[in-house]
Amino acid sequence: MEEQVLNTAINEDEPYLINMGPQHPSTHGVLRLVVSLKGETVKNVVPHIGYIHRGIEKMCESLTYPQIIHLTDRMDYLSAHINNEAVCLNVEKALEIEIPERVKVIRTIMAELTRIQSHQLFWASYGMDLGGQTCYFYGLRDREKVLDIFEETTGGRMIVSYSCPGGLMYDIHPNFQKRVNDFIKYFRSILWEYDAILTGNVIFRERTIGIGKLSLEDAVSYGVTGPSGRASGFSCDIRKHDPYSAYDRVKFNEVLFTEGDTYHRYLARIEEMKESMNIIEQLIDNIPEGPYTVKMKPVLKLPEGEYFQKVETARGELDVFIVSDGNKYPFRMKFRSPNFVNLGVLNHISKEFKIADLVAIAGSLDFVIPDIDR
Amino acid sequence: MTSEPWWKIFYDFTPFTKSIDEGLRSSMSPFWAVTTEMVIVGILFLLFYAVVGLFLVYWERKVCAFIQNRLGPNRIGPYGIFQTVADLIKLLFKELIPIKNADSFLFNLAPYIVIIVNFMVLGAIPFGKGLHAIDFNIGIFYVIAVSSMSVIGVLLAGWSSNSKYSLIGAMRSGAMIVSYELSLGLALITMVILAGSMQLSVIVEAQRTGWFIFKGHIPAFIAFIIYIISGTAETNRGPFDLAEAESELTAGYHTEYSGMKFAFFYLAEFINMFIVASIASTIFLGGWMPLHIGSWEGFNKIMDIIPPFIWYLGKTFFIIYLIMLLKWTFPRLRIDQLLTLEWKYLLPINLVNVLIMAFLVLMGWHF
Amino acid sequence: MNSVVQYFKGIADGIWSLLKGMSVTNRYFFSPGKIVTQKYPNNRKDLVMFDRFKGDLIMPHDEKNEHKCTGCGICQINCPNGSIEVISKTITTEDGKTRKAIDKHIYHLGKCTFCALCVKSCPSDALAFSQEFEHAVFNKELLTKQLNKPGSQIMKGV
Amino acid sequence: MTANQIMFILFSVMIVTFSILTVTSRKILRAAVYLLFVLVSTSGLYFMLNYQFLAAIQLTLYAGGIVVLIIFSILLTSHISQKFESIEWKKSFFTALAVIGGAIVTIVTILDHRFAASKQAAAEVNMRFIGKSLLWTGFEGYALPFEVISVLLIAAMVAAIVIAKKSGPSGSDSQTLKK
Repeated sequence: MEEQVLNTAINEDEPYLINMGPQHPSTHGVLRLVVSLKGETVKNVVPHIGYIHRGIEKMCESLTYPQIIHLTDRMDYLSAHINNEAVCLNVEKALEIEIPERVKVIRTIMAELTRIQSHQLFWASYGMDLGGQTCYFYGLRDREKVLDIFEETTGGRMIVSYSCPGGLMYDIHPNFQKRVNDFIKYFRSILWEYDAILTGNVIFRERTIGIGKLSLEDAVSYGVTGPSGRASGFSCDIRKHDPYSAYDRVKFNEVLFTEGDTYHRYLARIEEMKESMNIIEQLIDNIPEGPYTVKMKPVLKLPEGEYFQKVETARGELDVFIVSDGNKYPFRMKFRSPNFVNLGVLNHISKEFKIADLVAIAGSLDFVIPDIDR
Repeated sequence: MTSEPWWKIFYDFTPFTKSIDEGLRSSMSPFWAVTTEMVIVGILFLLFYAVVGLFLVYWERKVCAFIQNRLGPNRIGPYGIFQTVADLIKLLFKELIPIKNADSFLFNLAPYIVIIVNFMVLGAIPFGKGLHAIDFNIGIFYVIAVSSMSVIGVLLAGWSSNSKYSLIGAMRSGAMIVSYELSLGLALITMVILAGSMQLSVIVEAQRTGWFIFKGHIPAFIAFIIYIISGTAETNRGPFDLAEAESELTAGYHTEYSGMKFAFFYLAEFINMFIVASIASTIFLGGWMPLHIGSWEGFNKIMDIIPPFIWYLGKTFFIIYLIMLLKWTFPRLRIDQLLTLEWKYLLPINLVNVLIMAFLVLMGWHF
Repeated sequence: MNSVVQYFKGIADGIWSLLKGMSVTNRYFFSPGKIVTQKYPNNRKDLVMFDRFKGDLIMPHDEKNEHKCTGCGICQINCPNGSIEVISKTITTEDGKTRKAIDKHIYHLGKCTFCALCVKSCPSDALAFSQEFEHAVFNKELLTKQLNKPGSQIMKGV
Repeated sequence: MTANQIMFILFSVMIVTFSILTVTSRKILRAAVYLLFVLVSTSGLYFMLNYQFLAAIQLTLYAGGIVVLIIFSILLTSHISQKFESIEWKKSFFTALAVIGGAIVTIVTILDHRFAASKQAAAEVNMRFIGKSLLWTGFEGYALPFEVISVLLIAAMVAAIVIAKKSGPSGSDSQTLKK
């Protein structure tokens, strides 16, 4: 660095650039945010992505449909089961297979459990983003119980690979219903602690209320879905509007707020955990009897054409688009991942806030970086 | 030492220290006697510093582990008590990474400023009856004066490492400490009004009949809370750890430090906490005075059995636990909220509190 | 006047919310029974994994050192990562017929993503997952394993 | 040589050395740090005089207050790679001349004065006395100077605000006061 002489004035318009990431505690992965600051005020945020790009869409073109499932686990690893389900539903729709009721119900329960554990991790890491490190351990402590349920039934904790075209890999474990019931009872009894430590805390409320407001118009035009979009009043719940699996037979409320600030994005997730528990409670005690999978052909070949399926992951709308040329491999596979789209709004809503707010806003959008990069 | 049993020393160190002083003065010239005493006191403080620092790091890790339903360090030694010693040895052997383009003189100087300031304050704290290195007649004022310098080390560290995160951390820390110094001082002044003296030994002695937090009832309690809050802020801890805000600035002002230089900052933070807690226990909770309740003679006798420095350590560690509980419960404040808290809430309350306390003392309404 | 009331109400509410949070953490500090840490390397003996846990791909052998693998290679085809290699040989049975059998069933643990397609697709149930989860080794080559034991033979009737 | 003399020499040498370094250093933050050392050593001298109140004031106001503010403003305005220009020889020559002249005048004056040693033992200054005389309005009270100085302080603050508020060359408003 060449030495400057003191009497040369510092250019005030020159932005103070800070690289948050690729390795940074608050980006939850290898996201790089190039932040322009003025003092501590954020002027511009440019996300740089691609540090964990694995080319999942391209890899899918050389894999058969059952083999694709295990790759989708690794996109949004916190909604692994829902991603599996999305591909399975699409393939089943293309092949026009009727899926047993049992499979539909089990998939729904598993999807809601996935949503709960994802939001628990959100709660945990959001507390840590704001500096309350104890939240992280309480959140993970409760999440372990869900992961145990997954492990017992599917053999995997995060990477479940439980759905397959035509049904499920295995039947549920005999302990499954008891464990889920126990978990819901336990989690209902412990949720007040979440409120006592974080939701009601005056520092937390000061840090989040009114920060990073996203208006309904912007949410729609940027395509922000999931709890982040619903906190702005964007009614975008696929489970409600375009029900798949067993969502058409359960009663639940779509969590909607109108404020659209960081606090309500957080609150939307807390409320969704409660709704998910309601859904599970409606289904868990009357899982219909029947086969857990349909007998499929050894090699699946989708008829030539284009197939589309959307599901609601824990972070928003996941769309799976398959172009098939009649072969056993897809000709083109496209995922519209919710995190990638949600990331686009970050710059818009974090301008003119402090750098500490940027962390709060980015945390409230709840990114999973492998899903952004795929 | 006279005919008294040896364990009496734990109740009153005055004869012990006096006999050492007299022995030294009689055997050598005053110059060498003073020098020897200084060296002894210096070595004792160094030892104390290291032991307390290491123990506090261990204690912090255990407290946060228990709060978070974890076990904490449990591998080295029984209950992991030697874990921090092992960590220290590791840090000693670690490479000190030289920073290119850093101002190396200031970069190396910064940890020492923090440590030296720590030592200067420690010297003025009464640890027990007769365990008191310097007893200034302006004791509290001296403590405030010296501890206000520790921010310089932080500022230098942040600026000289030539890192953007460090610079932001240092600036936050500067703004924070400069403003919280005010309410810290005012909270102490409230108690000075009640005590009528700034000398720490006199303040402790004045609490023989009752601790100031009980004597001065409501204003003293408010002052205590304000002191704990601003003391936590002063030490860059707890919900006020903006200067090293992990999720925002990676490690704030000591991002670029490594090895032992980092350990200095780390230890200094814990010793700072110890200092804040011991000042609080001296001024609000009676220092090394046992708990006495009015005319309960039997109860007071039992309380007297516990040696004074145990009382002192007990009170200090109670306050340290309180400060740790704050840190491990609350999310971090934002910089503007931090300043709002100080200027909009703590300072006005504090000023009114000083007036109320003065009025109480004037009317003789305290106990 | 209203703003003054607001000011003090804000302080009271704030302190109350902080105390609520502190009571939770304080309660946990004084209840060591709630500690969830598992002392992992010490509890190896009584650590029970779930029976479906996908730890390590194995080929179960019975006491006569016989397995069920016919060497058909369906697992190899189904594996998305190429972590299975089936090397077959032709053997002559006692009655003089020649038939195909496995020479080596090679499994690359380092490539495996535990999707369980091999186990599910195996027509003769020759593969299974063990509950072993301590995979760490110092040498990458050790991650390549041969699943059929040396000298093992195919079970009768498979 | 007594302990006091050793300490006095130590402090004096520190004050002189760091004063010179303060004005000769080409890096602005280093200059500020040298200034800090000068001020701390001065307070050490006060402690030696047993004038603890003044020493503590020196530490709070100068070391803890003013130097912190100076460092803080340096942090905000200058970059680590910046250095002062080296001074022309003419400038430094005349400066040295002025300094040496001033020093000679001072030393001559000091040597000229006969310092009578006091017979009284060094006494610690009573805090109550300081407090009372600061608020005393009568003879030997400092209430009036105290208030006058605070008026000066207010004037300085107003001036600072006015300067800060002054619009820049392009006529744009100040950014510090506007959100």
